Amino acid sequence: MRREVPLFITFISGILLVIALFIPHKPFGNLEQRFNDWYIIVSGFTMILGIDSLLLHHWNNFKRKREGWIYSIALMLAFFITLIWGFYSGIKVGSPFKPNASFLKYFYTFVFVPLQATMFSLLAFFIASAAYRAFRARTFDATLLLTAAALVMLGRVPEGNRASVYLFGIALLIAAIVLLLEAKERVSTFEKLLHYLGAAVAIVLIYVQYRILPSYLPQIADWIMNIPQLAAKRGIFIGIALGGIAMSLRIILGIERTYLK
Amino acid sequence: MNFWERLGKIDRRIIYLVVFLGVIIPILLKVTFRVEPMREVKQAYEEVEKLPPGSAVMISIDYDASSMPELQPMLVAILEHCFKKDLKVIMLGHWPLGLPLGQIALDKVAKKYGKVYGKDYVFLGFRPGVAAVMINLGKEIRQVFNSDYKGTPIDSLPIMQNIHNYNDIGILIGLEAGSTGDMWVQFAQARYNAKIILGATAVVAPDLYPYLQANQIVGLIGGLRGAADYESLVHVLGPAYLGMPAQTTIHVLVVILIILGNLGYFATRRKK
Amino acid sequence: MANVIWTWIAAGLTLAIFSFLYKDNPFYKLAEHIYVGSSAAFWFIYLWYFDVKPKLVDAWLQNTGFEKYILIVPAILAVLMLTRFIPTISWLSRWAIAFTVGMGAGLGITGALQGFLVPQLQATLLPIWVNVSDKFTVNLGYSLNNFILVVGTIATIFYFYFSKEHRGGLGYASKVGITFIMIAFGASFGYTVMARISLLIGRLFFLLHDWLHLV
Amino acid sequence: MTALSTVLLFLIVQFPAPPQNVRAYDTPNDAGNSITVTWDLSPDDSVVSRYEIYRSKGEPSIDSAVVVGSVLRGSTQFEDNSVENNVHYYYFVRAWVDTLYADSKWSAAAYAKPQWFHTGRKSALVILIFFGILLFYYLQKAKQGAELYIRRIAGLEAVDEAVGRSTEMGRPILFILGLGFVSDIPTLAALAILKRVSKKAAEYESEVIVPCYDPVVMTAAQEVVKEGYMEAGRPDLYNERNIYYLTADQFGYAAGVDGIMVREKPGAVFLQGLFYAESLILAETGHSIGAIQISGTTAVTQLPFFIAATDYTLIGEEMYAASAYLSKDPLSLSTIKAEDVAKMVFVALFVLGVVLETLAVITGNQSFHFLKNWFALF
Repeated sequence: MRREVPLFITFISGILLVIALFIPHKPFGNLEQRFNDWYIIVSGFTMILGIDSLLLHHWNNFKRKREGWIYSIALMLAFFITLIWGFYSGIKVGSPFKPNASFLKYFYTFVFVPLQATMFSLLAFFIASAAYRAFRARTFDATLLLTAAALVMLGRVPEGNRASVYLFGIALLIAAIVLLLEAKERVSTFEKLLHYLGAAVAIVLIYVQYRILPSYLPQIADWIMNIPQLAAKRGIFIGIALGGIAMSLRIILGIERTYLK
Repeated sequence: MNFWERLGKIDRRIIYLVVFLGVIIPILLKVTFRVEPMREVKQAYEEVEKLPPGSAVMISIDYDASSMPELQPMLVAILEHCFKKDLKVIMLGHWPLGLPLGQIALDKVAKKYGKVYGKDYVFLGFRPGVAAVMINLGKEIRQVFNSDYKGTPIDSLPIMQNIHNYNDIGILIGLEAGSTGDMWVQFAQARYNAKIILGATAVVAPDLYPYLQANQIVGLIGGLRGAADYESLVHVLGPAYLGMPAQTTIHVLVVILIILGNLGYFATRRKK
Repeated sequence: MANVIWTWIAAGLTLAIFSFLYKDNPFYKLAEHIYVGSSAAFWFIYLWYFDVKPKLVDAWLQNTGFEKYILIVPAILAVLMLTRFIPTISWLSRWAIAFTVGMGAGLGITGALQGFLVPQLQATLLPIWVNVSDKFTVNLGYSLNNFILVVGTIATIFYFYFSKEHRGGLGYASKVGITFIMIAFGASFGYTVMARISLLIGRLFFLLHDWLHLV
Repeated sequence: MTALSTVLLFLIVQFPAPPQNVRAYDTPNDAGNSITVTWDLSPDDSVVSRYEIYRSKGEPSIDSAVVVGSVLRGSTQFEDNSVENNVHYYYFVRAWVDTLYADSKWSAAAYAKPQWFHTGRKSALVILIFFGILLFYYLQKAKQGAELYIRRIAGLEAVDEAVGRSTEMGRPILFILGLGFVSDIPTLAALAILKRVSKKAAEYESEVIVPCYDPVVMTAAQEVVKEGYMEAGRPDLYNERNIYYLTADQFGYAAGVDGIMVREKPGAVFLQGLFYAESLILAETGHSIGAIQISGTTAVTQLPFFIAATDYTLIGEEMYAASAYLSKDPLSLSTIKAEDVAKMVFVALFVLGVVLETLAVITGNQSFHFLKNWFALF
């Protein structure tokens, strides 16, 4: 019973939705919407479990005076103040989400939004540090990755095309020097030749980019986004779709039941 | 570790500092780029500019906090323009969580120009049912909003005295983060011939260009760049206009950091 | 006046979050705990007013007949979920989880078929010979673009071939695939930078303008 | 300006020409209660402001006609979703120019009815049936004991190593399930990885911390971790309080998890499931504390950040293969084989489709579009 009933429920709810895709007639036509509504109701109630878990965690921190228990008090206070404020506003003006509700006017605008927006804006710092650390020309593919990133980045901002000429010029010059230096250390003539060739290409590219980038950089950036980027994305999407169908079938058929044991 | 190798191991805090300064210095120094405003933004600006003083402008807040970086500067620039021109502002919105953002901007810019609530501007708030609200506004505003957001009957507000529907409104400006803009065109323009300007996030704007080409809207302000253009036209040094040089600075700095990192990487590799 | 105080609070919270960039510190800890606590309550209230109330309470009051009584099903599922509070019958909550998982699996299939597979397939069936307007002359640019698009998509699919070792022809194809994937990731990374910087500009402008009145 | 002068000119000269050829028919592939009306544009469409659609029930009578909708100029279609099933309706369309209008002729009678099969989804059904057959074929083969190979996936090979290393350092393991719900397939795939991680952790007597964004995911994660500890024979070590809910706010969750990272200093961080913009906030903080990080998601927009900031990344479908890969369960593996065969069929379809489309361009023969058209959704 404990194992079979859940498997059966999973099977039925999954298979019904698949059938509903092909049948517009009632009651299948709006089944997806109905199930979604049900899910929202269920998850709304489950929120009580979540809140219980969060508050208990911090209540224990406080009771056992674990490190940082003082912050646990702050968390619980913040929780209850917000909760009471919200429902008080709701009772007073009908809903806490009306513009004249003090909840929306003060709590949402001056506490919630700043916290959210600031946390979100940390990404500006992290995206820079991640780019610096990870974009190293270790392999051919890695070099393509960082070149594509730099081209698209500069292609999107005003004056980016003018700056790009210097930046790519310097980068290519460095590449040429590195290749020449490393050519000396290679033993096989073929590898040596390859390095010299690479350096020569880099120097030619300095001139080429000097002629092309100032006027065509935004178009180049667009092309990278619209052609190679799109191609890879499509391939990944198709894989995800097939993998998702297989995974879903495994679940519906009860082969995959990690979540139930 | 020599100098070259050290380039590959810059502490992340130094990078954070570089980013921080790269944004804050251009803003503080008020560096600006002379960028020709896009035509559709200029068009929007000129439509507002053409209105005689005392005309009413209706602004709709159809976004919330997640689209704030793009649309809030737009709203502030538009409000500055309206109050500078002594236009009356009627604000409402279709996204309940965005309304406080509209209200804050309205109150602040109004205060700057010494405008009086109820006489020079009014905040109507939100009513559920997007299409129904738009259609009924075309018949009689009082059918939808019999009172403002505080519950004051709008008949007692001098600003609303001769305003009954879209015919009494010079321009309707919608700030859009979703599909509400399409509905403004469909219900306010097509049915009642309301004159509409739309401001939208960079994601939404491309969907609205067809309306501009069909003359169903008289102006379009798209994305941060559009906001920057409007700010420059109104001569407001806002976050979008002042932010553009900061954008370029950071993008260039990130590329420089990548180059430095690679220098460090090659120096370390050669040592090995 | 009230707004000034509130602006100071907002600025204080903003700076407290930024301070995390240097290192973890009491200001960040306080802001973080306030954020977690208050947002947990915020979304609880939100869920009540925008989801549970309209979809269960209001729906129950407004509907009649089938549409009304069918709501007993989600209500029972919700109660089953809450059996986790009582250890002896907490296993009943798996019934409710089973429903959500089954629903997810069903949507996983329909979504993948309709939203991904068919449209993506259709969009990739492209001619690799495109004429210049209506003359029978190849438009090299467009033709090449279509060719790259098709080759890139196919090569990427090969990278995700699991049941064979990546050697020989398959190995070569999957290498081309990974090259495309890397270019895509680089481009997509670069594309996002601008949006992220504008978030920071928004925040710093708040501090400089609304709070400090420097700009 | 030209539009306005045209209108003015127009008003002096004549009324607009009416829309023509109005047709009404049951909206296909729906649950009934809907009739689609189409028409040809008025020849004066360029000055028309809007088209109004009128409906009359039972007989084409102007007296009983009601407006059921209006659309912008240039539109030639309207769906009337307010009709009863199996009742005859007649329609006409009115073109408005300023205050003048012109009416079309009445359409023929139409009535709405629900359909039992969605003909627009034929191609999806064929793909599904084909995939189902493949799956059953390979399931049967697996049951008969056929050997199934799966290629090395570096990110999954590293799972055990990461848990081991974290234990050696005497630090806990942090498993972040992202913003998905239990109804999201990536979250279920992530739970399968969580099970493996918790089993290994139990063997090494390590702690697993799982902060959650969604309470339903939290309950499922508790079940999964408990099961992992049981399988390792150490149910005594399981602590439900290590799997807790934080908040259902995207960045609140990120702030909370960041706090956990810098304070608990986990030796291994798993970022598995659905992620949005917060992905990089989490991954960079994880990197700054020196944890070994294994990420995986199907959110393609976030993959570049995981690739840049974490040690191993499961790209898209690799994540879905995880449960089969880790368990080496023959039934699961057989579904992977079915996926692969399906992929090859799609590649063949691509090649065929590209050849056909190219032929269509070169020969100018439109019938070569049949494959592409077959896949078109409507």
